[in-house]
Parts: sequence; C-alpha cells; structure tokens
Amino acid sequence: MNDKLIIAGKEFDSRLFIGTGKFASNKIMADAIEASGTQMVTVALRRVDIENPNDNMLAAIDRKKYLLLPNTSGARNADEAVRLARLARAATGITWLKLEVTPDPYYLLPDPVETLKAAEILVKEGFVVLPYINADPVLAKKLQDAGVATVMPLASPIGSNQGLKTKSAIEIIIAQATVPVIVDAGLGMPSHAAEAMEMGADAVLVNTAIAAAKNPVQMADAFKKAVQAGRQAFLAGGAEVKQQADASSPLTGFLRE
Amino acid sequence: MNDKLIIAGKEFDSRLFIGTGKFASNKIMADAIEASGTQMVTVALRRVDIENPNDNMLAAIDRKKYLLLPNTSGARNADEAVRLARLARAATGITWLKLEVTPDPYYLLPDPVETLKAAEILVKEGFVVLPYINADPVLAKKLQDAGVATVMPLASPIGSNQGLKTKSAIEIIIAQATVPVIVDAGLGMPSHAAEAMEMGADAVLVNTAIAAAKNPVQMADAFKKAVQAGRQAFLAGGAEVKQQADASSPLTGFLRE
Amino acid sequence: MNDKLIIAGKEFDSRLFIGTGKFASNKIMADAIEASGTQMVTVALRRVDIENPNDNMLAAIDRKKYLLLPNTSGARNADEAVRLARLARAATGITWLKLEVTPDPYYLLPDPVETLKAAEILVKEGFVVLPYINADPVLAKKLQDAGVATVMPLASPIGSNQGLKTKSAIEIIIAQATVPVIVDAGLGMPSHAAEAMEMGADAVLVNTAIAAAKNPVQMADAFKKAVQAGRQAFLAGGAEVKQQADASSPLTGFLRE
Amino acid sequence: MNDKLIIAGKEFDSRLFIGTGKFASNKIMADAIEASGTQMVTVALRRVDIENPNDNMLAAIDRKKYLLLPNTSGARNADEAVRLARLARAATGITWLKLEVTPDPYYLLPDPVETLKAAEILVKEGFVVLPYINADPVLAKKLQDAGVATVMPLASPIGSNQGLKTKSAIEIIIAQATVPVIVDAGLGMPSHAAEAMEMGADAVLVNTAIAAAKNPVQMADAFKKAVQAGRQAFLAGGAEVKQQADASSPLTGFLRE
Amino acid sequence: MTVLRINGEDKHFEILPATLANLLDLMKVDAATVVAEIDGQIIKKDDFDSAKLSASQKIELIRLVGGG
Amino acid sequence: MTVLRINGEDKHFEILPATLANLLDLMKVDAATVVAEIDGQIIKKDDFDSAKLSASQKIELIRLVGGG
Amino acid sequence: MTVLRINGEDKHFEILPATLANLLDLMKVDAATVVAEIDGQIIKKDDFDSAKLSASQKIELIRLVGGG
Amino acid sequence: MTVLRINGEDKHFEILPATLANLLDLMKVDAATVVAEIDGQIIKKDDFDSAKLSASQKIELIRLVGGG
Repeated sequence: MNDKLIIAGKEFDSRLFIGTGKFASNKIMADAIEASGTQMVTVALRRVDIENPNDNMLAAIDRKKYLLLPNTSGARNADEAVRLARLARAATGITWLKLEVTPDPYYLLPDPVETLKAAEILVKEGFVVLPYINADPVLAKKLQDAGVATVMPLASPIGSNQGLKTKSAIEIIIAQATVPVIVDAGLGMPSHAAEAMEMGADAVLVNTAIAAAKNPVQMADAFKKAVQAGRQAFLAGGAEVKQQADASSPLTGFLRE
Repeated sequence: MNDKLIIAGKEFDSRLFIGTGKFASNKIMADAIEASGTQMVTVALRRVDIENPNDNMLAAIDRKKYLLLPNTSGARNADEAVRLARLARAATGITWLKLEVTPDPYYLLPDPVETLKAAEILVKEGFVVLPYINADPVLAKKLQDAGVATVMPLASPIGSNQGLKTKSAIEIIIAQATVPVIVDAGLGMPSHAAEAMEMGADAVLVNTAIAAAKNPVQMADAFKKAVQAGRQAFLAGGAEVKQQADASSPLTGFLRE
Repeated sequence: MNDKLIIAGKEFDSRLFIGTGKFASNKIMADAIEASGTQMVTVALRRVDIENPNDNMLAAIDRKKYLLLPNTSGARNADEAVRLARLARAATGITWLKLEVTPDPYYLLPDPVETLKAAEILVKEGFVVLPYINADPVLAKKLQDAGVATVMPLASPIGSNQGLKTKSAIEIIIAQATVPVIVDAGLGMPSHAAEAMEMGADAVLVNTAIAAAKNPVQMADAFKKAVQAGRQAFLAGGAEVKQQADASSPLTGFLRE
Repeated sequence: MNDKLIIAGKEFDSRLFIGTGKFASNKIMADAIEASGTQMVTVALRRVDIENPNDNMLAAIDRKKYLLLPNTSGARNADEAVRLARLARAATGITWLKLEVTPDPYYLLPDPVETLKAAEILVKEGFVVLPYINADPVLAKKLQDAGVATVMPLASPIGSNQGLKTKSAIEIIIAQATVPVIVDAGLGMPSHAAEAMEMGADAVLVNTAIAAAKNPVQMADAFKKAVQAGRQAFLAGGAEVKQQADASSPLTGFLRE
Repeated sequence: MTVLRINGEDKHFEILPATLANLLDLMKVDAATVVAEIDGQIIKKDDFDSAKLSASQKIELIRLVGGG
Repeated sequence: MTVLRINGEDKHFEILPATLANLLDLMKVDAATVVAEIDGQIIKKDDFDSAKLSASQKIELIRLVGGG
Repeated sequence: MTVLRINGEDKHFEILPATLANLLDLMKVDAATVVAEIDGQIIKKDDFDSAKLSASQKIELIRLVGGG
Repeated sequence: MTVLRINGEDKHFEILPATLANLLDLMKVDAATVVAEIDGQIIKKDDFDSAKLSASQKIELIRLVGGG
C-alpha cells in the first residue's frame, strides 16, 4: 500500500506529528519520539535562559530522522508571529512553520483574524505555513485561499486531553479541504486520534497526551498504532452504522421444530 | 512487556477476538482472521443445508493457530442454549462456549434471566462459559458468582456499529470484575475498540465491523492495531483531562519587552 | 389538548413524579412538591428511629393532592422486597409500589433477576408494580409480560445527575413498550428530563436533582416546565435532523447584480 | 423574581427569540410567535418579487408586541452586510441588526473576518449589532471589544437541528462574556435550548425547529417552557454531578436482622 | 427483666408491656404513623390494641420516610 | 422605449415614470412596505415622491420577509 | 416408503438406511464435519456407524458455520 | 560601565564586547544553538563574528526549546 501524506511536496510515511513540550527529560522525549514513528516534531522559540544558557534540547533530536517544525507559540498577534517566524527561519534555515496566534493566556485559543493576517504575510515571504486554528470551516477555506500548506483545526483546548469536541465542524473542514487537514490540540487518548483519522483527517499532532502520560514512551507507541489504525479504517471503508441490530450469525438453519 | 490475557487458565497474546459471520467468502474470512492477529474466533451451529451439504467454512480456519469458540446464537431461552452448547461440545470436543440467549429477533438483545439460568447449568456441566450480556453490572456480578470465565457486555446492538453506547455501565462492570471483561457487539470502528481498551476492558470481540467493511482484511489489521493501542494506553496511564487549556510550549521566555 | 398519562387505569395530568428523599427540611420538600405540579411522590419505609420516634415527614404531604408511591429501597433480593411491599401496603393501604431491588450498596443498580421474581409475586398479590430497572429492553418486556403497570429504566446511576446515559437502550424500550415507560434515576437537569420526554418516554421521576439543588423549589418548577416542554415537543413532532445547513432565511431575492 | 435580560439597555422578559423564515403560512407564523412568548423576531431583507409584489408578511406581526430584528442574511462579505444593514435601517427605522456574513451557500457558516469588519463599521454608524458567529471564544472577545451588543454563537449549522455540538466552546464564550450570549442556529429540540440556558447562555434564537415542526404552534410553546426551565435551573443551581450513585432513599434504618 | 428485640436491638423491660399499643405508648411512638411486625407477622393498626406481647419477640416498627 | 434595471432585471417603459412613487404605483407595489435604492443610494420613504427617475438607472426595491 | 424427519423436514426413503453413517453417505454429507441428534440424543461421531435408524425418528444434522 | 539590554534585562559590562560572537563567548552561550536580534534586526549565525556591538543596544538571544 502506497499511502503517503504529502505536505507542500514533501512525503511523509507517518501521519503522527509530535510536540516536544513538557517532557520530564530530554531522554524521555527522545525515546517517545522514536517510539511514535513520527517524521516531524514541533519546537518553540524562547529567549536563552542567561543563568543556564546551555540546556540544549535540540541535541536530543536526530535531525536526520526528524524534521523540525518551529512554532510561533507565545505570539499574541500577527506582528509577533511574523517576528518569531523570521527568527525561526534564521535560526534553523527551515521555512516550514506552525503558525500559532493565541492572545488569551488562559484558554490559549487561536485568533482567526490575526492568524489569517500573519498567514498572508508569511506565505508571501516564502514560508510553508501550517496554521493552528479553531475548527472554523470558513476560516479554513480563507487560509487555503491564502496559500497555506495545511490547516490544523483544534480538537479541544491545547493540553486539555478532552478529545474531539469539534467533530461536526472538522467534518465540514475535511469535506471542503484542498490541503491536508491535521487535527491538533486536545487529543488526549489514542482512541481520539483514531477517531480523527477515521473521519478522514490527514494527520494528527499530539504533545501533552504523550508527554504527560505516566509512561510517555509506551503512550507514544500507542498513538502510533492508533493513527495507523484510524487511517487504515478510513481507507478500508467502515461498515454502515445501523439503528437496529443486524445478526452476525446466520438467521437461518436454527435448530427448531 | 509481559501482558497476557488469561481466560480460564489459557493465555492469549491478542486481545481481539473475531466473529466469523457475514464474510463474503471463506477466503476473505481467512485473510481477515490472519490480519487481525487473533487467537480465537467464534463460530455458530446450524443445521446442515441438505441441498448443499458440503459448504465447510471450518476448512478455511487453521485450527492450530486459532481456537474455536462456538456460540449459542439462535437460542431463545436457557433450554435451547443448553442444547446447543452440548451439541457444540459433541461436534468439536471444545468446552469453551460463547453463551448467547436472544429471545427477540429484531434487536437481538440478550435475556438476563435465561442467560444466568443457562450459565449456571453449563458451568456445572464443565463448560467454560463466556456469556454475552447487556451492560448490566449486577448481572455481571451474578454471572461471576456463578462461575463464568468472562463477562461480555455489549457496546451497542449486535451488528449496529454504533460504538460504545454503554460506556458508563461498562466502567462499573470493569471496576467490579473478578473475571476478564470482553466488550462485544456494536463496536463499529477501531476507535471504538481502542476506547473500550483504554477504559480497562480486557479484550473485545468484533465481527460485523470487519466482515462488512469495504476492505475486511485492511479493517482487520486496523482493529488489531487499535486494540493494541488502547491496551498500551491503559497500561501507560493517560494524562489528566482538564477543563482549561494547558500550554504545551513553555510559558516563560517570551520574546517581549 | 387531552393528553393524560394513564397508569393502571388512573389518570395523571402531570408526567413528573417526585422522590422525597434528601430534602433539607420537610418545608422545602413540601414547597418543591407543590412547585413541581406532580401528582405522585415516592416514599421509603424505614425502621422508626427509637431515639427520635416522632419525626413524621408524611404530615408535610397533602395526601388529598399527592398520591404516595412507596418504594422497596433497601431490599437486596426478592424476599426483602416482597416483605417491604407487604409492610408498605399494611402501613398505607396503598397497593401501588415502586419495586427496587439493589444488592450493591455502592452503585445501587437494580438486580434484573430478583426484580423480575419479586414482580411476579407482587403482581399475583394484587400490587400495582412499577419496577425500577436497568435500561434492558429484554427485561422490560419480561416484566410487561409479568403484568407490571409501568417499567422504570434508569437514565444513569441513582443520584449521579449524569443524565441520559442509556439513551439508545431506552429508545428500544419505548419502541417495544405496551405499558408506560417512566425514566428514573440520574436525570440531573431539566434538559435531561426534556430529552427523555422528547424521545417518547411517558413520564420521569426526579429526586436528587431537585432535593440537592441550591434552590430546590425553583428547580422543581424548572423540571415541571421541562417535562411539559419535552412532552409537547414529542407530540408536536420534531423537525428533521440534517447533516448540512438549511437556510432559515429565503435563498432567493438576494440583493446582487 | 426579577430576572430581566438586558440588551443595549432594553429589557426583555422572554429569553427566546424567534426567526420568521420557513413557516407554511403567515397565520401559522403569527400563532407560533404568540405561543412562544417572544418579544423579538428576526426578519430578512429581500428584493420585492415583481410578479407578486404585495405578499406582506409584516402585516401578520403585531409590532406593538414584537420588536423586529432585521438580519443581513444573504451577505457574503462585509460590504454586502453593511449595505443590507443600511437598507434595513432605512426600511424600518430600526438600528438593531442581526449581523450575518455567510460566504458559503452550502453550510451557511459565518465568516469571522468579514463579520468582525462589518461589526466595526456598523457599530460606528450607530447600529446595535448582534453578530452571528462560529463558537469561537477569541472572535467573541474581539467583537465585544468592537462594541457589539451581544454575541450569537452557533450551536450547529443553521437549520440542521443537530443541537449543541459546540458546547465546550460556548462554555468558554460564556465564561468570558461581558455582553449577553445568545445561542443561535441548530437548536433542534426544546431540550437543546434548555441545555444552552442551563450552561448560562442569556437567550436562544430558534427558527427552523419551530417552523419545520409538524405542529409549529405547539412546538413554539414547548420551546418557551424549555427556555424558562433552563434559565430557572441555571439560577437554581444544579446539583453536583457524581461518578457514583448517591442513594435518594435513606441509607439507615433498613429492615434487617 | 424481660427482653424484646425491637428494630434489631434488644430492649429490656422491668414489666413487659401487655400489648403492642402499650409498647408504642411507652416508647412515645405515635401509633397512627407506624406499621408493625411481630415475629415476621404484619400487625395492622386496628389490631395494635389486641396484639399481645410475650418475652423475646422480634418486633419491627416501621414508618414512611422520604425516599426516591 | 426607455429601460430601468429593477431588482437585477431590465424593465422597458414606453414612457419613463417621473418619480419613484410613480414607478411603484405603476408596478402596483405598496410604497409603505418597501425601501429603495437608486444607483446604490438609499431613498427614504418620505423622498419617494421627489425622487426623479432617469433612463438606465439601477433601482432596487427591497422588503422585509420572513427570515431567521 | 419410510419417513425420517431430518432437520425439520420429512424425507421419504424406499429403503430405510440402516445406520446414521449410511444416511450421511446417502445424503453425501461428510461425516467428519457434522454432529447429529437422534430423537434428542446426541450421537458422537464415533458412534455414527453403530447408530441404527428406525422409521419416523427425528434426526438433526448440525455443523459449525460462520457466526459472531 | 556600559549597558546592553539582553533578553529584556539590562546587563552591565566593564568593557563592551566588540562583537556578538565575543558576547556569546563571555556569556558561555554556545553560538551554534542560538539566533540573535540586535535592535530588531536578525543576525545570522555567519555574521556573529562581524556583528559589532555598541552601548545600549537591545539584543535578543533566542533558541529552540521543546514546544507543541
């Protein structure tokens, strides 16, 4: 079976992307990344801690195996996001970018207007933009029209592990999409990821559910399998859902008079 | 990791059991069984079709690899179930039995009173009884006390593919169980199976969702992975579900004045 | 509109029954009963507290306005339930009985086998039996056949306020019912009661959601209205549920070129 | 109890607003409006049908009893919405406006960017703007900051009757709101409206669920009661939701040895 | 001292009350609100006066209370 | 023959109606229930009598209808 | 003509098969894959050869099929 | 004493480091892992050696960290 995910011309075998925040150690992070089978991991930009300047998590990531996807977390508006994007490119040479604009520090939900504005600027500057958005089908379409590489609607608030609370809106986004749809934020268990993939999502991004699991490495492997399971089920074509029962054993040949 | 499922003293590596009804051909059934990685498949008893006496699906199942679990489908009361159980044992030499008593031909839901009555008789006759039941925690406990080997609460009506409609009751059954809990009937997609396993179910039984998929073999592989994913997630210990967001990127070191 | 509920030949205008447990005072209970518009309230039987023998909640209930429905709460098997039923009849002269058999003190879920056994005995002794049951369609049918006056499937565990967790099973019970279906236990908010009524339930029984509300009297009035709303919506015939949008404003006559 | 809803300084006793589209006749519409107890109804602007110029639905609405809330349905961007708003004001003298910008004719979902842009213009022109939006907490906040009178997040796509599919996002909108939150679009049954009100929504707007019911007048009355029920339950303070059962009858004084 | 087992507890009496009605009086229980069993036999309210007691009987005094 | 574009369609008149009020009369549209635009400018009801028409104008006649 | 009731239907035989094994041969049913009841008594495969038949018996021939 | 504003905080130096590369050395920050801005202008790694510093400049030293 040849079932590659293609984003901006680049092929991926794995449809699971991993966020690198909140791991208890760089070692656990690296092992979880390995176990997940991912090919791309997100990273954030932050000021160097001057008191402790040499804690370098990047050393733990084998960049031959894993693409980096810098994000603009912390940006509260389009200007801050664009500034972070440019720094990320300067730092890494990478033009791919997970665009996040979250004005509210409590719910960390994305700003549709500023996200669109930043996306328009960054696409023009040659970035491959993967915007994190609310599950808003109209916004997803506007971003597509603006030239983003994917849309990344949220399942539920970041780090909440609540699962696919936006299912009906994501169904519409998928139905309308001309770019890959990556479900991001709030997927708390492998079954949530499988459900998103079964609906026809192209990929999922998971961070907290793995990093904050009691055993992150085992959980990463669980998500790997669930994403594969969900994708295969989507391709295999699910059986029809029925209101009534439908016997699995034959309805003839009963042992009766 | 040593994580065997043990039923009546017998060890299983796979936590997915497969029903063999409704496949389009014996070949597809055999391939799906293979792809699922299962170690036990259910079969039904029916009268030989005298016009076509030699259609033998059993020939397609490698009995060295797969245990047979005969069911009592078609039984409408305890007496009919006991009769079928004895015939199944005579036919196969197998004492394991999926006990089903479904008086109503429309919804095919199990009868709690007749199921308990049949279970008590069959346990005394030396059967290893795996009863199919409504998600009724009190009944599950009574069956445990009667000596059954597992309880098999339904997720939703047989063949309906509606998924885990009885979640809150199955949670209680699992919390009280002293025998393995196998979620049976109605699991329509791999995510449903994963969800059941994440809750702590010991195994699941799937038939229609695989047999009636457009590509049953691929769907069988999807269920295999989902069951593994769900089990591993249960063992790995899920991250906490939160009402609010919880940033996955650091909340310090922002690039601001 | 003439839309009476008829149970065992007796007509009810109100489709909301009220449990009298857990109120902070007899005065609040009486006011909540009044606000609810109910015509029947449940009561339990307990040993007289010998240290405090004269706390008489019955004095607070106007028996000209409200029928009493004694329950068998506390019974762990059929024998105990039958004993309580006979005592209740001796105490009150009332032959109506809410039959409860709950062997497990933690989840307080009903025992299907013992409930059926007790129902059969009590129907023969001339009781009007309203059995509290798990949402088990087969059991509901067996009880109907045994001559009970209603079936009372649970929405979720008693006092949990979780709402209608057993929706798909109750739909089947309603579809098969030849006696009124009263949804009991676990309805936590008026919307839950309305939902049950919209599905075609004949009535609901509510206790904890009212008694444990911050303002029980106002909550009782809220449930009264919600039950009426749900019943009327059932009779009015809901509009079709659609997967796509369907404009509420006209799709012609737009102000365009 | 004094529990008025106040929008832009105007007091409302009823928290149910009614859309006037899709009724089978003006007479049924008028009767349903009456039955609903509403004090404000939405209307659309359309070109006069030149072949049939005198079909005047407005004559059926008693404008002494019911405020008109013109909408901008049909507008695909901010410019069209502003044009319709000005026409509505010229036609009616009414400055209140339900702002709708829906570029996509299939799902009819609102455009966050164009809605915000139009709202900013219309607020400056003195309109009282009630914008219809996706359940996007960040957008709701931006609109608040722009001076709108309410926010009107959708429950599910217009006319779909799917109910409250956006519950978790609306909870956040309510938690952050400084203006009334009116849940609009997709509420299909009274229980859905009650649920929205129980969560703390200030009002709901219903059209299709009433207009397309088999008996619209009876359904209007059902929604009236459900909205009152939900509001009162919110004020009354719901009882705690528990994972386990909590007996409604006393746990002492059992009749045992 | 004689003993009656009332509601699951032994109660000691210097002089055994003659009837159930007497017992209720002694315990200050309003007879109108209770139902009783003596040794598993239900005693109707009308029979409280005539129901003789004897030592060691099991007596249950039951009443309606709030319940769901 | 002169033409007005009314509600997106060309309408031909032998003699151009002098005012918007005349046009509405001619079309049998109750002036009390409509609002109009001429070439994108809103015309208030009070100005219908004084609003002169000229050939080729774009006229929109709008009314409230049921909507959600 | 003698009759056996096989799987709920009357089957007529000019000459009654002597044993269950003979019957299965006649019907071309592979004995290895079935289990049988005669008048409600289960007959094990090993006993097919020795199980004598007589007229009017009720015979059930059962086999495993796909089921869930 | 001269001052540089580094990552939002004033840092005092007896002798101003001549270049960005010198500053990083002084602060023991591995130049390979950071990106810098001087007064809002991004400085590429290749230019760290040639980027002259002057008093009161705003310098941002940024690095990749774990994030979702």
